Amino acid sequence: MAEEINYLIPWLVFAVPILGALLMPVVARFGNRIRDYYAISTTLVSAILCALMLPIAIAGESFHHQVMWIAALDITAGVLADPLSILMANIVGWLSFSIMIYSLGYMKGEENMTRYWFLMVFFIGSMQLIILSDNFLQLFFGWEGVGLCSYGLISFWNKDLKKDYVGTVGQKAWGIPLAFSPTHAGSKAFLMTRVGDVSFLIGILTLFFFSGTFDFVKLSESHGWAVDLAQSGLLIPVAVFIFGGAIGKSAQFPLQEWLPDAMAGPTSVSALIHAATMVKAGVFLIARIGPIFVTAVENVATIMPFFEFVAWIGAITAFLAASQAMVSKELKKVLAYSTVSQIGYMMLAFGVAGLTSDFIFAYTAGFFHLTSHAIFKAALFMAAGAIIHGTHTKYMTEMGGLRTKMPITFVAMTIAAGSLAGIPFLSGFWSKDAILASILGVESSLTLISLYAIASITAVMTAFYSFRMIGMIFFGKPSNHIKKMESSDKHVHEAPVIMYAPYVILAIITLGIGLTGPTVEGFLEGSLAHHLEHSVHMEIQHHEFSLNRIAVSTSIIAVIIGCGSSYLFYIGNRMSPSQVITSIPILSKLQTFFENRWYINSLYYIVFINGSLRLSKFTDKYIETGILSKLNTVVPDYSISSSKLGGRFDRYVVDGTATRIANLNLFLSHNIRKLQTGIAEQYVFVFTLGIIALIILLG
Amino acid sequence: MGKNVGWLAFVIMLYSTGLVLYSGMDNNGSLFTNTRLETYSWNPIGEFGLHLDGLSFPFAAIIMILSTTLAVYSMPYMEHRVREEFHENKKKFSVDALNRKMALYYSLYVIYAAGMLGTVLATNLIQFYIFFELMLIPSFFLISEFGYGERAKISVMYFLWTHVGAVSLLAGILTVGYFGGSFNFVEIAESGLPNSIRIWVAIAISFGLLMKLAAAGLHVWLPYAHAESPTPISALLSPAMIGIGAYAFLRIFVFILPSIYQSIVMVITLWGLLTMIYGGLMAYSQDDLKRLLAYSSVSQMGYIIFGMGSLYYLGVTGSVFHYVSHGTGKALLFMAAGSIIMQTGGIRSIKKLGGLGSKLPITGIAAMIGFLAIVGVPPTNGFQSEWMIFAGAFGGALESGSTSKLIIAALALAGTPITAGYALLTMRKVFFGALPKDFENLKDPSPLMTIPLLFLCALTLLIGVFPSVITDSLIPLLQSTFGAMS
Amino acid sequence: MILLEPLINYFIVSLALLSVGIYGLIAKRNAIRLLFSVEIIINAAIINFVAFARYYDTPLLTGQTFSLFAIALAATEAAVGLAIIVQAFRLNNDIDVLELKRLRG
Amino acid sequence: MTDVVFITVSLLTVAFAILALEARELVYGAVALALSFLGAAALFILLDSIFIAIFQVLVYVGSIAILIVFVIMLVRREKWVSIQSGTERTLGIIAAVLLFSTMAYFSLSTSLTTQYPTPTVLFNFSEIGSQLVNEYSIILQLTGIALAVSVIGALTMAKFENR
Repeated sequence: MAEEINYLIPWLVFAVPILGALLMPVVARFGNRIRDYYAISTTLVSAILCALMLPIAIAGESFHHQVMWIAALDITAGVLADPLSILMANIVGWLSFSIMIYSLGYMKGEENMTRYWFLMVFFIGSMQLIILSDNFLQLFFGWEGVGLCSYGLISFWNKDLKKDYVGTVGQKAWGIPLAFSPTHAGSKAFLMTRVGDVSFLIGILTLFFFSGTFDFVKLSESHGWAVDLAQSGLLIPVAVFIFGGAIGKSAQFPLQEWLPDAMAGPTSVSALIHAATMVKAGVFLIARIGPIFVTAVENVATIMPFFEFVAWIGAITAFLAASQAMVSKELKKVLAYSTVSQIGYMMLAFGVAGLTSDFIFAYTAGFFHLTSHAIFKAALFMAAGAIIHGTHTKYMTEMGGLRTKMPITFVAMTIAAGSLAGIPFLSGFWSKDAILASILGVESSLTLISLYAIASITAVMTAFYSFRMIGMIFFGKPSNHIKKMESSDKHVHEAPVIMYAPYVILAIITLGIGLTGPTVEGFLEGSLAHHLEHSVHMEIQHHEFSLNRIAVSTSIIAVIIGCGSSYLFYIGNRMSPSQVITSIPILSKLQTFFENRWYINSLYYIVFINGSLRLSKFTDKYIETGILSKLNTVVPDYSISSSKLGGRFDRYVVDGTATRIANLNLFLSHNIRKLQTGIAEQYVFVFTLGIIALIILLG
Repeated sequence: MGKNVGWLAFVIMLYSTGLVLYSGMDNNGSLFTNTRLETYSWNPIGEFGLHLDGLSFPFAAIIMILSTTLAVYSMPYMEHRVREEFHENKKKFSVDALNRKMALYYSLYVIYAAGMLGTVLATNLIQFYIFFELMLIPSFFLISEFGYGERAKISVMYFLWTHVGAVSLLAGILTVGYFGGSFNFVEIAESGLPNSIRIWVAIAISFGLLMKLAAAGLHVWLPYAHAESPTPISALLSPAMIGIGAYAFLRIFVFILPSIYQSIVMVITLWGLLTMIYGGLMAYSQDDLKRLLAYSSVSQMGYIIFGMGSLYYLGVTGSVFHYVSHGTGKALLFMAAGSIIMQTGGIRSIKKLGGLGSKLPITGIAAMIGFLAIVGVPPTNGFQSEWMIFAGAFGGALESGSTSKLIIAALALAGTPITAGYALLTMRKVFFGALPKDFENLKDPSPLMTIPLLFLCALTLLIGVFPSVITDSLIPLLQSTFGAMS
Repeated sequence: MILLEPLINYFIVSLALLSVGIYGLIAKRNAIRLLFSVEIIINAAIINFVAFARYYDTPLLTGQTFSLFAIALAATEAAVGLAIIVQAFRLNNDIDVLELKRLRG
Repeated sequence: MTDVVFITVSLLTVAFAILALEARELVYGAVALALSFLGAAALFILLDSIFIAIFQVLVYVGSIAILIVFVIMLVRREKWVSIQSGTERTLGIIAAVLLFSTMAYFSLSTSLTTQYPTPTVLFNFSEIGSQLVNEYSIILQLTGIALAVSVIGALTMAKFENR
C-alpha cells in the first residue's frame, strides 16, 4: 500500500466525538463557556483526523482494520477507510464543524445547552461510525445512534410551546392536523425511520444467514452468497429490504413524511442532520452496497430490478417533494421538501448506475451531487436560520424586502439557491447535469424516457421554488409583520459574524466548486474508480470528461423556465401568484393537494396510528376487559362466593348440629371440669396410673 | 439495625452475586466456556445439584445483579411506602413498627431471590419445582403485605393463577419422572420418554411455563400483579421472575427432551408472535404507568417465546439474551416509574403526568435507556438480543425452507414498531410537554435510588457494546445442542 | 453374685431412672426440678436405645444414631425450658409452678 | 469385674438421680444431676458405645448441667428451700413405686431375660457418621433446624424485657 496511516486514526474519528459526548455532563460542571468550546473542539479534532486520511482517498486506496467483537459468531468490528468513506467523512466532519460554530451564535441564551451539545457531538460520532464501519452490524449502531440524536434534537424544545410547532396550527387534511409539536415530530421521525430500519434488519439478517458475515470486505470477496440468494429467489427481496433502511433514513417515498416535520428542531439541527449529513446516510448505504451487489452476481442483469427500483423511488420522491416545495409557505419547510427532492435525485443517480453499462459515471454523479448538495443546503439552512432569528417568523409571507437589511445573507443565500436551482457555473449545475447525462446511458428506452422526463420536470420545479423563496424573502415590499416590527423599534438586522461566517464560507466553496466543476468531478471519478477496480474488483470504463450536450441543454432550459416564471411572480412582481391561482381552478385544486402533502400523511395517520390505537381500544374492550379480565376476576370471585355458600352451609347445618352437641357438652362439662384442676402434677400421676393399668391389662 | 436492615440484605446479595460471577469466570479471568456442576445425593429423589453453564449463567447473573441493585433501591422506596401505608390506614406510626415492616420485607425479599437463583441452578426436576414454589410464596406475601390498591384480592389472584400453572407443571414433572425413571436432568435426557405420553408432557409443562411467561391468554394475572405490587418487587417480578419460565422451557425441552421441542416449535412461534403483538397493543390503551409497563412485559415475553420457537441456535441465543436485556431495561423502567410515583406522591396516571424531563433528569434518562433497550435500539443490549432473535427466526425459516415461517418471521419483525410506538408515546406524555403546576418543586430522588438507576443504565449500554460476555459461552453450547438435534 | 442376663439389667436401670423421673414430675413444684425430672427420663430412654441396639442379633447402629438425635433434642428442650423459667421468673419473681397457675388463663 | 462395675455405676446413677431431686439446695441437686449423667455415660461405655458416651458427657455434663447451674444462680431464692409438698410427694412415691414394680415384674416374665448371645462384633462408630448423612440426612437437617429455632426462640424469650 502506497499510503500508510496510523491504524488508530479511523477509529478515533468516531471515538473522539462519542466519548467526548459522554464526558459532556462532566465538562459542563466547569462552566458553560468551557463546555461550548469543548464541544466544538471535539468536532474539530474529529474533522482534522478525517483530513489526515485524505491521502489514501487521493491515491484511490483503502485501509482496513479489524478487531474481534462477538467471537462465538465470528463477527468482527472494524473500520474501512476507502475513498468513498474518507470523502464522506470529510464532508461530514467539516460541515459539522462549521455548523457547530454557527450553533454558538444561533443557540445563544438557550437553556439545556448541555443536552444540545451532547446530542450534536454524539450525532457526529455516530454519523462517522456509519461512514467508517466495515460491517452492517456496526453500521447499524451508528444508524440508530443518529436516529436517536435526531429524535432528541427534533424534540429539543420539549416543552411543546405553541411557538415551537412546525406547520400551521389549525391546518387539517382529512381531519388530521398538519401541525406538529416538537416532541410529536421527534417521535414521528423516530417511528417512521424505525419502519425503515425493520426492513433493513430483515435484509441484513437474511443476508447474514446466507453469507455468515456482516463484513463488507468479505461480502465483496466471496460471491457464493449471491449465487445462493439468487437461486432461492431472495436476491432482489434482500436488496430491496436493505434499501428499505435507506428509504426510511433518507426520507424517500413512501417514508418521506417525517422529514418536513423534523423542522420543529432548532435550525442548526436541521442544517446538520436533516440536510447535510444524516439524511445522506441512506444514500451512502446505497453507494456502499451497490458495487458489492453488482460484483457479487454473475450476471448484472439479475440485479437490475433492484437498481430500477432504486431509480424509480428516487425519481418519484424527487417529483413529489418538489411539488410540495413549490406551495409551502414556511421557509424551513421549503428547504426540507427540497432536501427530500434532491436526495431523490441522488437515489436516482445510484439507481441508474446499475442500469447503465457505465457504472462509475452515474455513481460519481450521485456522489458529486451528494457533496455539492450537502454544502449548499447547509448554507441555505444556516442562512434561513439567521433570517428566522432576525424576523421572528417562520413564514415567508411575513418576510419580504430583506435584501437591504441583510445584504450578506442575501448574497450568500442567492448563491446557494442558485446552485440548488442549477444555474450554470455553480456546483449544483455540474452535479445535476451529470445525473441527467447519466440517465441518458440507460439501456432500456422506456425507462430512459420516463426517468429523464421526471428528472427534467423536477429540475424546472426546483429552479422555480428556489427563486420563489429568494423572491419572497428578499424582494418585494416588506410585509405587515416586518412593518410592525420596524414600528415597534425592533429592527431586522444582519446576523452576527459567528453566524454568517460559516454560511458565507460555504457559499464561497459552492462558488469555487462551480468554477472548477469538471476538475472536481474528474477527481472524484478518478479516486472512486481506482478504488472500485482494486478493492471491489469491478470493471471500469475510463473516459475523459465531456459535457453531454442534451443534458446541458435540458438543464439550461429547465433553469430558464423555472427561474423565469418565478421571476415574473415573485421578483419582478409582474403578476400576482394568488390571482393566477384563483383564476385557474385546476391550479387552486393542485395547490390544496400539494399543501395537504398529497394526503399521504393523513392516510398514514388514519390507517396506522388511529388504526392501531383503535385496534388497541377494541382488544382492550372486547378481549382484555371483556373476556380475560372477567375470567381473572371470576375465578377468585367464584372461590370467594363458593366459600360464602360453604359458609352458609356451615352456619345452618354444621353449626346447628354443633350447637346441640355443644349444649350437651356444656352440661357434661360443668360436672367434668371439676376434674380439670390444671395442676400438671396430678395429671402426670393419673397418666402414670393409666399406664400401669394398661400394662397390667395387656400383661 | 433498625430500618437499615436493607444494608444487610444488600451485603448478602452482593456476596452471592460475587460468587455467581466468580464461578462464571475462567481461570484466565475471561468468561468461562466450561461447566460447573456440584451434586449431592438426595435420596430418594435423586441428586440435589447446582449447575452453572452457558445457559444458566446469564439467568443467574442477571437475577443476582438485579436483586442486589434493587435491594439498595428498596431502602428509601420501601421506607416511603411503609410510612405512606401507615398514613393510609390511619395507623399510628412508630419507628419500631417501621423497623419490623422493613425486616419482614427484606427477609421475604432474600428468600424470593434465593428461590429464583435456585430455580435456574437446579439439576433435578423436583429440586427445580421446590425452588419454583419458593419464589412464588414470598412474592405472594410481598404483594399482599406491601402492595397497592386491592392488594389482598390481587395477591390471591396472583397466587391462584400462577399456582394453576405450577400444578400443571408439577403434573408434567411427575409424569416425566415416572416414565423417565428419574428426576435428574441428565438421566432423563439419556433415557427419553415413550412416544405415547410425549404430547401430554408437552402440554402440561408448556402450559405451566407459558402461564409463568404470561403468554397471551394466560397473562391475565400479570397486569394486576405487576401494577399493584410494590415497585421494587414489580421490577424484580417482571424481568427476572417471569422470564425464568423461558429458562425452564429451554432447559427442559431443548436440552432434556429435544424430541418434544421439535414437535411444538410451530405452536410456540405463533403463540410468541400473538403475545408480542397483543401485549404491545394493550400497552397503548393503558393510563396507569405501571400497568403499561406490565403489558409491555407481556409483549417482551412474546419476543422471548418467539425466539424459543425458532428451532435455530441464534434464535434461542437471542431469547436468552433478551431475558438479560429485558431484565435490565424493564427493571430500569419500573425503577423510573417508582421514582416518579414516590416523588409525585403516588401519581401513576399518565394523563396527570407531563414535563418531568426537566425536573427529574436522571429518571428521564433512565427511562429513555430502558425504553431503548426494550425497543431494541443500539447501543443498548436490547438491540443485540433482538437481532439475534430475528436472525434466528430467519435462519430457522430458511433452513427448513418453509415460506410460512419466513412470513411469520417478517411479520414479527414488522410488529416491532408497535413497541417503539408505545415507548415514544409514553416518553412524550410523561417526560415532555407542559409541566403541571403542582410539579414545580420536584427533583430527583435520593442517591440511594439514582445510583442503582445509573448503574443499570451503564450495564445496559456496556452489554450492548460488548455482547460477547453473554454469547461467548452460550452460542457454542447451543450450537452443539442444535447440531446434535438435527 | 449372679446377675441376670445383661439386657434386662440395663432395662431395670433405665426403668429405675424413669420411675425417679416420674416421681419428680409428680412431687416437685419447683420448675427447675421438673426440668431435672424430664432430663432424667430422657436419659432413661437413651440408655434403653443403646442397650437394645447393643444386644440386638447383629448390632444395630441405628440405636446409637437415634440416641444422638435424642441428646441433641434434649439439649434444645433444656435451652427452651430454661428460657421459659428465666422469663417466668422475671414476670412473677417466682418459679413455683403452682404459683404460675394464673398463666392458665 | 464387669458386673461389679455395672452394679456400682447403675446404683450410683439412680442414687444421684434421686439426690438431684431431693437435695435441699438446688445447686447440689444440679451437681448430683450432672453426676447422674456421668453415670449414664459410664453405662454407655459398658455398652461399647464410646461415641455416645463422649457425646453424653459433652452435651449433658458439659453444657446442659452448666446451663442449669447458671439459671439456678439467676433465679435463686431462699424460700424454695422450704417449699414443702406433702400430698404430691406421697402421690409421687406411690406412682413411682407402682410403675417400677409392675414394669419390672412384667419385664422379668418376658423374653428379655433369656440369654442373648453377646455379639462379638464391635461398633465402628465412623459408620454413625455415614449413616447420619446418608440414611438420616433429612432428620439431621430437621434436627439442625429445631436446634436453630430453639436457640433463636430461647434468645428472643430471654430478650424482651419491657413489655
